[in-house]
Amino acid sequence: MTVIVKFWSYFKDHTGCSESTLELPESASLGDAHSAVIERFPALAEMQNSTLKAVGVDYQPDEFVLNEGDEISLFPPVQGG
Amino acid sequence: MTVIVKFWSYFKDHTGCSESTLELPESASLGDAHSAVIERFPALAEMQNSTLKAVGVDYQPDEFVLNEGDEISLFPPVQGG
Amino acid sequence: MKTQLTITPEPIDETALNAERELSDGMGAVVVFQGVVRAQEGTASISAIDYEAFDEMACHQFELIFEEIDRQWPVESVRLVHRVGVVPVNAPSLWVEIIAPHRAVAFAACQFLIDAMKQRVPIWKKPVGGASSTSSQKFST
Amino acid sequence: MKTQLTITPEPIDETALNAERELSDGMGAVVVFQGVVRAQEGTASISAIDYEAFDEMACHQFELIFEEIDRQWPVESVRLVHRVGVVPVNAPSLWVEIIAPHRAVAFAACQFLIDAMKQRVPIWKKPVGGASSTSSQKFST
Repeated sequence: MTVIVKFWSYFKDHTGCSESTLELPESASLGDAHSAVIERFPALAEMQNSTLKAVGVDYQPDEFVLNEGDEISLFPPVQGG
Repeated sequence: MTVIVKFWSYFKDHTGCSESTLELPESASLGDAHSAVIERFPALAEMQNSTLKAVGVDYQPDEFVLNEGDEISLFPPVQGG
Repeated sequence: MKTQLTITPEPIDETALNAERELSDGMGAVVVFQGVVRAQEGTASISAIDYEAFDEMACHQFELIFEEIDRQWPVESVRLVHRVGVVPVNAPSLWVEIIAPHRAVAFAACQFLIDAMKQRVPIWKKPVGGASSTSSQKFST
Repeated sequence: MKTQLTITPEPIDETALNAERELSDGMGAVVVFQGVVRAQEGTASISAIDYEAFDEMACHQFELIFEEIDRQWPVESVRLVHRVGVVPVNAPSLWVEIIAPHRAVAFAACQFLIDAMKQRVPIWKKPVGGASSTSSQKFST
């Protein structure tokens, strides 16, 4: 299945893009997607533990099972205010 | 010695005046003054324990020793805001 | 620490107060609190509150509180306006502004100031236009 | 509970926001917090902060926080404006207003909102015009 991955803040600088697509096996999890992203963009490995992950507009845990077409967002800790 | 006593808020309604003078023996305390006021205005007896006392613009304890001409203020709990 | 204290019978002019705000470039937090007269005071419906202040002592007590804030927190500015006389329902009787480098300091100092005021500053309230359940009973019999 | 949420590149218009304030006659407390851009960000001197938001998710996360406030406290109204894009030093990036019957509720809800925002709402900062001690060393050698 294909999912979309969006990068925010300085993650865009590390990947050189704001959006990418990922091919994943059926019933892959958000954690699987994160691993696949790090394989493609090794610069994100360093921030692996502090990376926040959302599907659509909601935060989700690594166990979250993805569906075809899901929009994943990966970003560093937020800093509003 | 003579001291001035000012009443504030509903204490004025209970005494019927906003200011009164008091004759006290030398080195009388603020507590002595309060007792003398209650003798003259018995309606204030009920509020004796919740009465706030100041000399000039500072709160003072009952032990505070008065001087000729001191301005005492007696009032109920404050309610600013 | 800059301080500005006003006890006044005039309505609180929020727009003018905001226009006069000054903050240096190290300041990150502005907290403004307004206390507003409510239509219920205890069990009574009221139309206003008549505030009485012992002005001289109130100013002195506010200054003491400001000094405590200055000792406890790195606050740049405190401004406070307390209205006296008749303040109608829905109008502010109190306006307080704290400017500080950080949010936590601004909130802590603002709450400390209001708490201390309510314990020490000689200002009193008298409800106006009240129809308490007790007094309306007087008219219903 | 009434809510109003604005994420905008426009400067925050405090006068207009104050003019639009509505409070019912049971409300006794208005707390307004403004977060202002400071000239120092860590060790760097900056001239502005460039805020980036994931708008759709930021709005959703703010709404979730508003719902939590509504469940926890009797707040009548929450209004929040977060500016995005380049916000110069000394200008507010955040304006929050809480209207509640009582002071304690207004302060608690306001602080909860800001704390929750800083944990969950996807907005990020990038310093602008920074001369950090590191980068200035580059030019001094």
